[in-house]
Amino acid sequence: MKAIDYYAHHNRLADWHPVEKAIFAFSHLFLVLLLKSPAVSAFVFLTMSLAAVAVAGIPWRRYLALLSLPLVFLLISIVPLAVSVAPAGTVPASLLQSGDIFGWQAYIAAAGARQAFVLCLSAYAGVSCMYFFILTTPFSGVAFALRHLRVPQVFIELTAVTYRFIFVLVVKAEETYKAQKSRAGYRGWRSSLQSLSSLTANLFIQTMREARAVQLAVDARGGAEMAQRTSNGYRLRPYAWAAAFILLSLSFSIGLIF
Amino acid sequence: MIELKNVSYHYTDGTKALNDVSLAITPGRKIAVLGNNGAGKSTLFLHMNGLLQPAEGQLLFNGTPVAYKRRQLQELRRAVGIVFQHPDTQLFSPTVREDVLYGPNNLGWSQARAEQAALEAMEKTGVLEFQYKPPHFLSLGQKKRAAIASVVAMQPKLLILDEPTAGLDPYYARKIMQLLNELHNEETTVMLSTHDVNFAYEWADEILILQSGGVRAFAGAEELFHDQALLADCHLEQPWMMEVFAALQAKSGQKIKKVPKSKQELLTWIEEELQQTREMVTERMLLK
Amino acid sequence: MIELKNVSYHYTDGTKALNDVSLAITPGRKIAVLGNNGAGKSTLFLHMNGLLQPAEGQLLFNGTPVAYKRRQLQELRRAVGIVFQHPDTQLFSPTVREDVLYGPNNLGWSQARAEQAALEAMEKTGVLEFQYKPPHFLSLGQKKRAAIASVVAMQPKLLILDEPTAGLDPYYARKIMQLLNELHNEETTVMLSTHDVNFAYEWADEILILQSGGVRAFAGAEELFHDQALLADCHLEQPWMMEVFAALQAKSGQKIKKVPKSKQELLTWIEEELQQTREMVTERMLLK
Amino acid sequence: MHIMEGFLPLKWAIFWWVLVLPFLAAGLRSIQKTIKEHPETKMMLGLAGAFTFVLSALKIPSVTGSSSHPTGVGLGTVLFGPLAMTVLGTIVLLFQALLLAHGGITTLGANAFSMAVAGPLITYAVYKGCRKMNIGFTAAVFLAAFLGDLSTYTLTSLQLALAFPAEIGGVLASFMKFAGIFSLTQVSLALCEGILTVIVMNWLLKY
Repeated sequence: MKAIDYYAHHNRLADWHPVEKAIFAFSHLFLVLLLKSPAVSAFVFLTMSLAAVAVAGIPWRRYLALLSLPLVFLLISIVPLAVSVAPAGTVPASLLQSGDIFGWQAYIAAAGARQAFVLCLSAYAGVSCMYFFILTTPFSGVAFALRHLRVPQVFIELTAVTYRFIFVLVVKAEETYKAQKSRAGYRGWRSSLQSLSSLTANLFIQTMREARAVQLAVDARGGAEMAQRTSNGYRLRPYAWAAAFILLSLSFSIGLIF
Repeated sequence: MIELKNVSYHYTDGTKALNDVSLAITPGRKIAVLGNNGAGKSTLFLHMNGLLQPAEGQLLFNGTPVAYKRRQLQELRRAVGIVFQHPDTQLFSPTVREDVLYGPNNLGWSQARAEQAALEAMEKTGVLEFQYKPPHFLSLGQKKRAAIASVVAMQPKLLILDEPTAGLDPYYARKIMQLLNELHNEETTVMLSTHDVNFAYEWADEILILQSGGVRAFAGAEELFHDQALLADCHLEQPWMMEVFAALQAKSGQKIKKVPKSKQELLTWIEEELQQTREMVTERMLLK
Repeated sequence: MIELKNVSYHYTDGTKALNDVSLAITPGRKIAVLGNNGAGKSTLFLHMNGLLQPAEGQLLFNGTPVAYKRRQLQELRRAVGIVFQHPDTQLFSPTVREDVLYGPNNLGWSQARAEQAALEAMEKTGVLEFQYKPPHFLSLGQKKRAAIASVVAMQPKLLILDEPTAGLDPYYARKIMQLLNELHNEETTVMLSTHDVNFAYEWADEILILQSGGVRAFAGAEELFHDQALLADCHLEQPWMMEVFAALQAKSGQKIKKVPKSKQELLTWIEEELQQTREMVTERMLLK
Repeated sequence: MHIMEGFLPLKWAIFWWVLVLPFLAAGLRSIQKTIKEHPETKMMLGLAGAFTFVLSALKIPSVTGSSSHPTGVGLGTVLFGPLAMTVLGTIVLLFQALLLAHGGITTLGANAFSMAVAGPLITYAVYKGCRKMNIGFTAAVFLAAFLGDLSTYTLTSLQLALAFPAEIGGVLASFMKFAGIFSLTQVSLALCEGILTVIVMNWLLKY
């Protein structure tokens, strides 16, 4: 969590216009979902990964480690897609692999395998688009983009407060965890569940106190709307738009050719 | 500027947090508030800009009693700024800059004026370089300065700080000290709470001692710290400088000069004395 | 008892939090750890009971290298107790009593033994009277003592405290001091971090100075605080007692006696000197 | 377990977004009303969102030995109410995508529907129902958290099955496959989350 937030603030594109980055990333994402072409997916995946690693300067080891995060989800969701189950005898002919269990047949059909393959590619292409955006855009940029999308003010304000205090509360949770660990906690299932419950309950109580203290600080400074009239110093870059457009057209043409 | 008249305040459980406090704060002063944990310092501060409303007594702002109406409170809160002890609760925006802008924006100033005030506050406190960062990337010392900036941006006439140097290492504590000296001027009163009598003695012109919710003493620093009985009663120590100086004076047998205000002054005084004694010793030898 | 050999540790972003630290802690000592915020004090402490595992180098516990296996860690954490700085995150049970029992229960002691250990710890630290209260209702001074109790209940041989007096008024700070002196004995080493050089000088036998993740100095308090170059380099001040004493000694021209360890000792010394000077003055007058 | 970015076909991603928006709007409206009357609830809710996020980022020890993340939906609903949880849950999902790369942006609609809309509503309904039937507090909290958690994953399976029906047997067969595989890990996790929620609530009641 801290890693992604850290890179979002410390990369070469951090102070670029967030709407530019959003349009670049999400136009490609929509294209991938729309075309479902393996060639486009592969191209977009490479484009986005290069943009994140080579252009924004995210260390490639980190980037690879992040790519492994959705792997568990992908594996357990791909298996049911690739593997079909049917009563023996009703199975179509184009099998890659099959086995019998109690008169039922589990098999990998060519169609299923292909669907799984296409899905894996497009999912990772989608992930790379999202990664480019979250790794290059700090939260204040995300809030800026949300404001452009006309998302209700309350929602953005709540999001801002949530963002700020995630990091305050995480520190508190970590401190409690360390204190418990150093008093020989978390040794076995029961003790772990007990310790974790204490941590959660204590964190909740601290959250409520914190909320009261923050409210005082807000009121002390005139406490009204968190009116956002601040100019963030973002500027648009025509050449960035041009590059984004060219890449998108390239992806689209690849989709037309293959 | 701000005056409390016979103010009392009770917590919901009935304990008295403030007990018949009367107090007047005028511009241009440096006041240190001393008192044990639970003596009522924070409760007093929260009364000063109308965050708490007294159960009995009243608060006067520029001579008029505060009626706790929206408009008047707005003005009061602009004039009296509070920097809370924990910067994490004080900084509630995603970036330092947004936090510093929060106060000025609430005052209904024009965009340009608000930005100008924020810029000045960030310059004074030296937080400009990390203005676009979220508070969780800052060190404690930086957070404290950012918290001060976000209050200073409202250009208060009375700046209240709750233990501004707590938890800081001596290097950063000294930096905060310098900053407070810069923020203090003829129009602005700086008031802070601390547990460090030595620091209070060195920095403040006046000392306010609270004890069990009441004002125990409010006087010039030197006068107050000479009152041994008072200090003992409040579980406070005399600043070591005064104690050592008193012992030395008794030794040298001279009349009371100005008591030194800082370690440097004391050491210089010793140096001068040294000169005298050396001369005395030489004289004695010659006489022998 | 505990030994670190060339221990280094990096944060995930690559900055070195500890840099080639070697250190041996034997029983029965009083060690104060000094160093600016971010010098690596907390990281060092977390290595001492195996909460963090060194990236390079190793930790020895009673002479054997720690392999970070369950059983050994259990023993290590029993022997090395850490009292963290913020009691609010450290006290996580509904009542003080349950919190003090948490450690002993985790050690797999019998119910009777755990209760006995908790009782002793609560007696020593003076938290018995509010043992059935939820920690959140206590004053800061009480919370700090409860936090110490919950670690002392595990009867550690090395008791580590992260800024035990931070935020406390002088009265409570003195109480914690007394408590630490009681907890220290021939078998138990007490080690604490602080920003207060005067307190470190008065309380500790040995001083460990950390700077940018490395051990800058580890020596007897007096010796170390005489090293002006070292102190300046670490942004530390000399304890005022030593400074004043040095100035006075230069003045009296006498040979170095034992440097006073407390304000009381210094004042007594001045008193004695005073006697001598008076005699000198009288002598001079007589000679005249 | 959230559906990852890029996994849902475009039409289904849009479908769930459209379905979730009215609930989100209703939640926001109720929050806005509360804030108008009690301005101090804004900070409270923001911190509640942060709390729920941190809760969902903790690893809970599972009976099977592996550890996984709780949804935090059960506890959040009991503490803050189902309508507020719709908004808070969506914010939490947004940050899980932004800060943990968990879930996604186009799939946020689908994930929000299962975790921030259905989960809290079922939790709330189970809890109220249990209390009406005079079932004890502990049992009611456990059932509410357990079933709320389970329903979230059941719904996720359904969402995947709808998007990817099996060649033979269609949506139903596909649903059985997804639910079957997910249940391997999720049933024990839901049990643990139920127990956790009970202990936390009892802790808080003591306090």
